[in-house]
Amino acid sequence: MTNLQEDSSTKADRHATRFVPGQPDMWVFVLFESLLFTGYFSVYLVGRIQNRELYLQSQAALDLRFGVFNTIALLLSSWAIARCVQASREGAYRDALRDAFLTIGFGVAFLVSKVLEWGKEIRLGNTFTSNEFFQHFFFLTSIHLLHLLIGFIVMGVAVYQLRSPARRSQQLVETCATYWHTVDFLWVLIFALLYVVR
Amino acid sequence: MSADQVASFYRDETARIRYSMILFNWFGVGLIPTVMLLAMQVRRMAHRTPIMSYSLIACAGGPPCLFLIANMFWLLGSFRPERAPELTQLLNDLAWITFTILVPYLIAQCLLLALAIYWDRQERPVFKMWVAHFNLLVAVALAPAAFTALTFTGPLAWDGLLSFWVKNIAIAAWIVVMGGVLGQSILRQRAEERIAA
Amino acid sequence: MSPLRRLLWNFRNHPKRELWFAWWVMVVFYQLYGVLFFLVTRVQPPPSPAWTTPMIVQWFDARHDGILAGFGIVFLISGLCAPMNALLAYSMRRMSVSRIFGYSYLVMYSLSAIPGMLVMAVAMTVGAMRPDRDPEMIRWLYDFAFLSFSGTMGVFMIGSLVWLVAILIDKNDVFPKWFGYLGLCNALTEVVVAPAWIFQRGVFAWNGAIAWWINMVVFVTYTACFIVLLRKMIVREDFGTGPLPDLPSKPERSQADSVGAMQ
Amino acid sequence: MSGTFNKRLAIVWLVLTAMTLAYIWLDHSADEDGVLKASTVVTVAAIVIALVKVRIIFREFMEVRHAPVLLRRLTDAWVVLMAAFLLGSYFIGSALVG
Repeated sequence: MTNLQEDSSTKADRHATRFVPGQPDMWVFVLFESLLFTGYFSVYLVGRIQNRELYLQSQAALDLRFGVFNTIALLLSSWAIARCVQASREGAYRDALRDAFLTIGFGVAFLVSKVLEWGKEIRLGNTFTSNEFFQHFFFLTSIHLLHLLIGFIVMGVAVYQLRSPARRSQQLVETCATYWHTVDFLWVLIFALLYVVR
Repeated sequence: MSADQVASFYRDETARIRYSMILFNWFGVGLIPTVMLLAMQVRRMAHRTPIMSYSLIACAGGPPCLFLIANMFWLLGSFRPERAPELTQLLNDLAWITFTILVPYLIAQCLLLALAIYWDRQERPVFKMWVAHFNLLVAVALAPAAFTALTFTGPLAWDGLLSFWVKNIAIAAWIVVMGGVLGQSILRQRAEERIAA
Repeated sequence: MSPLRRLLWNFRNHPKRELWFAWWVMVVFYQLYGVLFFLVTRVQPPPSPAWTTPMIVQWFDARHDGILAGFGIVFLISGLCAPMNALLAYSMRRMSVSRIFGYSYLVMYSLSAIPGMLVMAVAMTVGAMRPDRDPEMIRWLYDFAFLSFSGTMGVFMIGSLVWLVAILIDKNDVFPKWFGYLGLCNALTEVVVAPAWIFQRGVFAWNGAIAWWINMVVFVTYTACFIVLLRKMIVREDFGTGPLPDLPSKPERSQADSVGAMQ
Repeated sequence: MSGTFNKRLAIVWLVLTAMTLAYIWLDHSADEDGVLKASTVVTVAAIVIALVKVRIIFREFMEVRHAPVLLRRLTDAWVVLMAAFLLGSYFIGSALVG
């Protein structure tokens, strides 16, 4: 991370004009929503400490491979949408559109793998009502999946914008991208907390 | 009344409760078109925004909806009057309290209408001023009925002077008077439109 | 002019009297709502769904008078919802969007008071009314009250979705877009209360940290935001159909007020 | 211009993915001979890595690095705030449980 930061403070960069990506209004959502999820996470961590053994045993029933695959799928989609924003900023709308569809594709991969994972857990007998850990597991994953589904609508808006020359609004595309990245980084946190934390 | 008394009332008066409530079930919703007519008249008033007519529309749905719930509790109570008295009493309580909640909507309707009329300052107002005063009076008459649950005896109890007689007479008077006033103002509206046309 | 006479004069003649009336009704309603539910009836914050029947009966006994008197006042004032919803519907009418939004919102929210608080008020009143009732029935009324209050989400979820879509596609700039996005947060917290129907204890029960406390914080934030934003909307209102003008600066505004007063 | 941007984004993605894979190693190192064990080190490491990833996503993918100072400070403050909440609830909770 440090070397990336050093890169960012090169002179050329510092003189570039500063701008807020997308509607500044979307950032209110990003910050508020991450605060809300921080609340959910804190409740989860406190519950976890009070009943370590149960959480550890239940957590062992999760498959880390699903978690890693899902994280990488979402990181890929985030990467694609970031490229999409760059391409559309430079006027390469065909590339931008392709990247937008890639984003949706990786999102669908995440969705499918998530549903498969749920199916697997339910077959193992671990459901929403099984125990406290799985309450949190199903709650956090499904509320996140809801954000992802809304994300598909948001990506629909982005594609709609990119499709026609008359509509193209760089600001809206960036706003949609900001939303999608939010879905991504929330998952990064959920993944760490549900699968890795001991 | 004790649970047994309530239950025996439902047993003895089954038929009366059933038929009267079925009748109310048919016609309770009739209040909605009346309030809608009022809302449309309010729309013609000298206001700058449709807020007052929107408020009346917002008031229109609540009372019939609540009344139907209360109505169902009564009918359920009289459907199998031989059940445990405690259950009949519960249904009876639920019905009466739900019926009581109609009151705030009606009060709000009257107050909003009165306010709308006071604000309707034009050469030939849609409603005359006394209609506003009448609505205020009805609102005041209805207010005590909101506190029915506080006591089982005296004027506030649900069969008491204030909560039952004053309230229901006020509602009946409101329907009759407002029906007349509405009819008049609609006739006038049509006459005016004919002249304008 | 004395303040009272000025107030009366404004009440009769102010060009925005209907808007201000609805706005003040809204402020008063939410204040009373908080006071009645938290202080007079003391039914909020909610007790635990995991309690045993004797504890529930005792809970009702301790609140007997508060519940009966408090919900009496709730009954009396619940009509205040109407001008409040009318104002919200009016905000959508002022936008550049179809009338569908305003009217759907108006009808949805005019019925929302029933699951939102009136059913709870009925169940609580019936529960407190006869302390000698069969404890099992009191327990049923207790569940009925809290589940109807916490567990009815659809109206509020779809309602905030309607409002947020209207805000996002509006071109008249009636509300800032961030409030639309905040509406999405609020709609999502309405989803989160659904587990209250399933769990009798823990963070997802009707008194849980997630299903109640976090949601309450979001709801209060959302409500406070729209009260302030509606006030701004009324100040900016020009009774036209185009974009709402920006908030006038202080001296301009007092001038505009006195012009309004002259008319 | 486009080339450097895309290269940079690719590097960012690689770094993020590498950090994700590091979790697998972290997960394996946590258990001794297949016995599950609660571990403060793993917990704190997992949370810190996740927050570092969040910050990278903020700065690079979400382009906060080009944003006005206010937004840059705000997002940084947010990462700190989240860290404080998560680690705080973990440690305070642990202290209370004893």
